[in-house]
Amino acid sequence: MIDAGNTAWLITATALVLFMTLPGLALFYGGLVRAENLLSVLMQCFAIACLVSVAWLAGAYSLAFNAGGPLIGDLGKVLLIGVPRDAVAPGTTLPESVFFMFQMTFAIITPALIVGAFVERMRFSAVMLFSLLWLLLVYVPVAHWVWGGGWLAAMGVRDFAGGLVVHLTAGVTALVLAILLGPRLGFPDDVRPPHAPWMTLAGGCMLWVGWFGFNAGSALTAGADAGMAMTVTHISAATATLVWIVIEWMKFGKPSVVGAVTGAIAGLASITPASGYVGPGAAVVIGIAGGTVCYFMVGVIKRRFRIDDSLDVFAVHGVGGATGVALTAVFMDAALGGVGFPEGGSMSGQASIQLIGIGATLLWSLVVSFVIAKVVQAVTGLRVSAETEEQGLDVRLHGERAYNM
Amino acid sequence: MIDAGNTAWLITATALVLFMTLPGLALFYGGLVRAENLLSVLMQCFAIACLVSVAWLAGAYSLAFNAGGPLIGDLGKVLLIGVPRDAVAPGTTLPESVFFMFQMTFAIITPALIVGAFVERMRFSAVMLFSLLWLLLVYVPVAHWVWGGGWLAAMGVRDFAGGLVVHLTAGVTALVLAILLGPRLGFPDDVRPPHAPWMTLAGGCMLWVGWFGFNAGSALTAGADAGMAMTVTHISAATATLVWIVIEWMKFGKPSVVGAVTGAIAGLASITPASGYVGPGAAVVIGIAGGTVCYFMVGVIKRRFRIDDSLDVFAVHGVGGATGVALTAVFMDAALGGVGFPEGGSMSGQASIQLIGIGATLLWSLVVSFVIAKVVQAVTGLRVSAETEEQGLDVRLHGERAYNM
Amino acid sequence: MIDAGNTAWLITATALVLFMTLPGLALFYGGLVRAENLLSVLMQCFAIACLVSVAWLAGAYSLAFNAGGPLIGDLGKVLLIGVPRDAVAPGTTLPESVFFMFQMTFAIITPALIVGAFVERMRFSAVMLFSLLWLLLVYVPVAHWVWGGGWLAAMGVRDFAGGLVVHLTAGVTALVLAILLGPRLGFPDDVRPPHAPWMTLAGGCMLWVGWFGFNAGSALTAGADAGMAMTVTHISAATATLVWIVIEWMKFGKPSVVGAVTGAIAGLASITPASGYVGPGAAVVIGIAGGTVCYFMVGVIKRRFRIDDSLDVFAVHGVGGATGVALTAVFMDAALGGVGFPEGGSMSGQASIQLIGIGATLLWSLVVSFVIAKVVQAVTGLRVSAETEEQGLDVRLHGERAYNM
Amino acid sequence: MKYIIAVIQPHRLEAIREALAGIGVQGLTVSEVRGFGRQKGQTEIYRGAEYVMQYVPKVKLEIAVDDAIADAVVEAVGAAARTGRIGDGKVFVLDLEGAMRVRTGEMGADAL
Amino acid sequence: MKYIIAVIQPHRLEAIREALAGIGVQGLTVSEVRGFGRQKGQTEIYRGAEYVMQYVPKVKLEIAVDDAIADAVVEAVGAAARTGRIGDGKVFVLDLEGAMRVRTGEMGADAL
Amino acid sequence: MKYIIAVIQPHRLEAIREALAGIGVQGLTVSEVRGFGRQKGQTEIYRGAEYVMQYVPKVKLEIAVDDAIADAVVEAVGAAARTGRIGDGKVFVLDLEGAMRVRTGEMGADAL
Ligand SMILES: Nc1ncnc2c1ncn2[C@@H]1O[C@H](COP(=O)(O)OP(=O)(O)O)[C@@H](O)[C@H]1O
Ligand SMILES: Nc1ncnc2c1ncn2[C@@H]1O[C@H](COP(=O)(O)OP(=O)(O)O)[C@@H](O)[C@H]1O
Ligand SMILES: Nc1ncnc2c1ncn2[C@@H]1O[C@H](COP(=O)(O)OP(=O)(O)O)[C@@H](O)[C@H]1O
Repeated sequence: MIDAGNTAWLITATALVLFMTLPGLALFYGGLVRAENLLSVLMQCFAIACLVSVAWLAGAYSLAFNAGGPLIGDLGKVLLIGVPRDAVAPGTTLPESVFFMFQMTFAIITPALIVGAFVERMRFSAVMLFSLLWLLLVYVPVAHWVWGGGWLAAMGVRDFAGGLVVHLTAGVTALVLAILLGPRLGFPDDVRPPHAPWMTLAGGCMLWVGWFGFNAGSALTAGADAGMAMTVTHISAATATLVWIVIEWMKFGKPSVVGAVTGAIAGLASITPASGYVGPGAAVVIGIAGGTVCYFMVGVIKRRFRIDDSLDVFAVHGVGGATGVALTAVFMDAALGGVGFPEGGSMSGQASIQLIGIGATLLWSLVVSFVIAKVVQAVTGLRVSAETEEQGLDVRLHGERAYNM
Repeated sequence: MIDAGNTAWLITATALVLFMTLPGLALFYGGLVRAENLLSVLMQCFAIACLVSVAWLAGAYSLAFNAGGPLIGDLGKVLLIGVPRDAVAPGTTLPESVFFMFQMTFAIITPALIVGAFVERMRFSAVMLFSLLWLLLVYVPVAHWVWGGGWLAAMGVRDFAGGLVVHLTAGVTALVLAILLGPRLGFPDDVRPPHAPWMTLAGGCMLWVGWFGFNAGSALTAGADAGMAMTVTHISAATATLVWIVIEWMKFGKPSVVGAVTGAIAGLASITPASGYVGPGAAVVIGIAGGTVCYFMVGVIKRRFRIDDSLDVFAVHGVGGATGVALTAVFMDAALGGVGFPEGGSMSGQASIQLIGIGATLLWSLVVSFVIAKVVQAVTGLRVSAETEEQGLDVRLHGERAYNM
Repeated sequence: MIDAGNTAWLITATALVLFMTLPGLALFYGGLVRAENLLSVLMQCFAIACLVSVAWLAGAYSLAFNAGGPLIGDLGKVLLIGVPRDAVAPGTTLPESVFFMFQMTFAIITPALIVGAFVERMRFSAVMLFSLLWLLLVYVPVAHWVWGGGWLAAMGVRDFAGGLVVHLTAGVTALVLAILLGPRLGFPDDVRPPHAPWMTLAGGCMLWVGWFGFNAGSALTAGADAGMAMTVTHISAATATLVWIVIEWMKFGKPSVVGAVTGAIAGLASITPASGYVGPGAAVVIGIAGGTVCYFMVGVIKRRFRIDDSLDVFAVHGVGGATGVALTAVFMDAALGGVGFPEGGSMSGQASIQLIGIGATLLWSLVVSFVIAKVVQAVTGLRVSAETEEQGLDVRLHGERAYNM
Repeated sequence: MKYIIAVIQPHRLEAIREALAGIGVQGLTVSEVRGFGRQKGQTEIYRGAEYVMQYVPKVKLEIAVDDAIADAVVEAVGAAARTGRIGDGKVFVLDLEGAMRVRTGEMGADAL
Repeated sequence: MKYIIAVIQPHRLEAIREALAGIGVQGLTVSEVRGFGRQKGQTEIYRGAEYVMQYVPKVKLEIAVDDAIADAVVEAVGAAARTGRIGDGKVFVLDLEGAMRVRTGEMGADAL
Repeated sequence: MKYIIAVIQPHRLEAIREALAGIGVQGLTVSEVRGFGRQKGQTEIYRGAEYVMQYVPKVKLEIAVDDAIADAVVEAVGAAARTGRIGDGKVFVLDLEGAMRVRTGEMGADAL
């Protein structure tokens, strides 16, 4: 039976998660690139959102969430045909149309997150083709494993709002693409600084607010679970931000806006998988852990390994998400203010399940996104010409300039 | 009896629809004009919102929605006097204050949409006077006809969220004003390109997200109808965006941000009247139809007829809205996944009703807005001096500059 | 017992109020400063939000809202320890986690409002330290007095959403800091105009929309009270905006965007304390009163007394909030469309209670924030070097520039 | 050769460029500048405080030309830039000793 | 006549303009430039990566003056621009062969 | 002394600066300009309407140098700026009568 209160919250949560991508993530990323590439980033996020939406209706939703086996769902709900207008989503008090849309917004933001790895140099056609294949071959299966009744779910893995499904898949793929594409011209010494940190902060704030829909919405009800998910989400973000500020203050004497907002995102990504299972105290610890680990991983990837994962998708989302998935096994312990382990479960037992989840997701994302990238390379080519890269993608690929003053 | 769930959703929907205008539409339009006119556009949207709000309380709401005859309501609820705090809106489970506010946000955005026709050259006093008269003489009557129990409602016209009341009235009026005002200096060859496409995209995203409140809110409940309305709204927007991208890619080899977001708005306007009556498959078709027709109408108005409807209000909203109203007669057919025709109704029957609705709204908007424009011209004059137009309205009319770097 | 509808609305309201600060207020303030100080303002708002959030969990919430005496609460809910996941907030139908978060967003925006007083010249370390002490020593006690069952509540003071707790405390403190810090270099004749009025409008719109969560959320239910609170909030904002536009039009012949949006904020601050107790007619009067009084107070403080309360926090929030608190005693009268006075109450009686509330809040904020400022001055120093002030805080304190074109 | 610098009203730019094309000027360089002179700037008012803009937005043209057409260029710019209002701007003529076209290395008048 | 070009610290602009007004300079043209020289730019740090800004924001003044006051102008600019810190800037003097006031067509010194 | 003005392709700036450092140029001043010449600007298309950008973004360098190295500087700039494509830009040489370092008041070549 449909509950109006829960439905009211989930419709709102859906709007909030869409808002995370459009315009939240688009502006967050857009502020970090050169002014000559701003529109290309916005365009990638916007077009990916549209492409995924249509694909979601055309079958992706059905493959991820409709019955099927341990590995993949079936095609029973292609185009939502056969789903009556007032159908109730199985196991919820929501109209299926709302559940369909809520899940769609997750499927939209995940490939959009990957944009951060290849900004300023990837062909638009390649972005479109890659994102579509990636949705079907990486996102959909992993979503089915974890949330669609697949093998990881059966095993009891805990990923409340997408540490595995969203952040780890995106993060790993980002690393693969960054390596295959190669660095931007001039990387690492001669790349231009973020052209509009103010825009990055504005987008980051929208991500934060929208994240309430992401995590608290994942409760699928408007009650205590949603309330606590919102609470731990916010606390983790705030804590990780302070961590990042403190580190920069100590290291450089100058805490930065870009750093602070990056810390917030790290804290949000880290708490995401845990947000339905842990308490406020744990949120502080997870925020500290996520903030610290992500901070140092940025340096490791960019400066130690010299991989131009341009906007640090792996270091922030991949690492943060995995950290959260692992720590969930610890802090879901009732003794630590969590919801407690399932009947007969234990911390060590849950920990190994969580690690299997991380390993499987990591491996699958790595291999499949590598293969997809190679295919796309063969079909459209991955990278724009050096001249286009110099002049900027906006004018060359989209015939526009972001600023015509 | 008031239902908390439905009320929760409608309060949220009201906030979302207000967000569409402030700042969504303001930024969407603002990015498309010269930097020297940005503030004038923001000011017009902002001031119109305030003026309409007060007028709505002062009597417009009552005239549109309180009893009365087939043509217009009465003055029984002027200033909401006599409406107790806890009054329930007739035929709903909502407090009347919420219904009053939700409808107000529609009355705000409609005249604000018209701004796109006269940017960069209309006097601020004329904008204010025109908008007020237009609200009372065009919006209020049409709203009463369609939603307030007027003659079109009695006839059985279907306009779920405002294809007639919002988009067609605004679109037709835009055309009238564009013709009476005349084109901007230098139109068509020497007008300046959009000064901030990034801002247009940001505003467009806010419009999209807010549109969930617009269409799904129009269900007035938080249930399956709202859920499906949200779904078809999103699908139509995504489809129309892809259509626009594909057309530009084929024609120019360069899909643009401004094009993509314009496509989204076209898809949203087109699905608006149908959003409560059709299914997801229909949304794809409506998105394709709306996207394509609007794309070509922009060229017809601007380049064929050389009418400077500067931001394409008629081509996108007028044409899109009318297209959706017409297609509603087709896709509400239960056989096509719609809600089905009323007792004894048929597609042809519904089609003629819908066409009468389009004809009546078009004619009324055309004639009355022409008369209002003439009156305003006599009272305040319509257009700024050439010198003001050259220097930009911001400094000359508002004593400010949008960018003081 | 938890009600899903009310919870759905309050979770949404929490997101809306957070959105007011991040990014609403940050952008509203950011647009008013020099381009070289934009990031410092965003950083102050963002970092304050994080610091307050952690402090709120660490004890501030408990001290403000948990039992205790007439002056201050107790420490029973430090870290929310001992609060079960599904605890219901006393006297509500909401999960305590939601009430905790909703109140947190108020505690976040209040010190963030004060930022407007010291922009472009205060040390970041001083901002952090001051905000933390101020939260604990000013905000928490006053919140307890008025909303936490303290002595003002016992006395029957009416402050629905924070005329005293939020706007008056912030406004008075702003004045104290502005005086102690001294004016910006070049004030009043040589300060630079707002660098991005468009950004101020965008942020102001977000504040307006978010304010629905602020005032209508304070009903703690999704019903007629929330609906009417939303209505009067919107009407007051719209009216005050028109007042400001008319005054500027008459005085300068040029109504400005910055003026219009400032008027809106004045109207919103003024209606805040009254929003749960008055009707729409009263909202018009309060909007006119708030708009007019605040307009002239800006001149009095800045030009008559030459106090550089840079972004007019006292004139707009302090004065507006106090005006609203006072007028509440008038317009809560049932005869004037209000909820009526409590058993045995009267307008004069309520008026004196309201005035005591204003006096006590004003005095406490004044004295305590003066002391805190002196302490902070001793510990970190308040003001940056003249050279830093000339070059701008962004590069010198945060190692960034807002615009790298 | 001469190096001609003109400071003009922004909205006259196109007219001037066309006039110059008319007399065979192939290229020029444009930049945004702020001018201070007899013409006073607009007043901006924010929250009741007046800000008199000391500077007026202008456009600066730099045109390297052969001596032969120098006077004609000054004439043409003047004519096309003139509106008769205060603030129409100035034209300055400097001596140009050398010029090179980067692409080809051509020197002197051929480089223009 | 002389064409004087000065590259200065942005925050000295007003002081210089007043100084020039003092000695009868009626107009000048200002533009934003980036300077490279002994003074090094600020370092910006984004996500741990350092960006040394090679260039320092400067303001460029262009002042056409009559020979009679040329030296006085150079003096005045120097005095008003000087803070003693590296990066104070330069003043350059070029010969100015001709000048025209667009509005009136006046030529030579009268045009200034 | 000479006052050398170069209009170049923006992305060549760093290469040129390094080349100049190589031959002992200590400082220069950079500004963003728009160029008009043989090279045509990009076309932008908004909602089906084409906007041909008449102007191409360029960077302008101003370099005051001692006579001794003037030719070398012109050479160096030319070499470093050259890509062989239309739009590579120009180098102009003007005579520089005087120079002053604001900080020290030094005059002439010492000021550079
Ligand atoms: N002596 C000067 N040197 C350089 N530029 C000048 C000089 N005098 C005026 N200008 C430029 O010419 C512009 C127009 O001059 P102004 O005195 O305002 O009007 P007009 O030239 O019509 O008398 C000024 O804004 C300034 O940019
Ligand atoms: N040879 C030069 N030609 C043109 N401009 C120069 C030259 N040398 C310096 N400048 C300008 O003067 C500014 C100040 O020079 P700099 O060497 O940094 O300090 P200082 O003049 O105090 O020694 C530089 O930023 C640059 O804009
Ligand atoms: N006569 C001129 N005076 C000043 N600047 C010029 C002149 N001719 C060209 N330029 C500048 O040089 C740039 C390159 O010139 P252009 O004719 O496009 O290519 P090329 O120099 O390779 O022939 C132009 O964009 C313009 O900025």
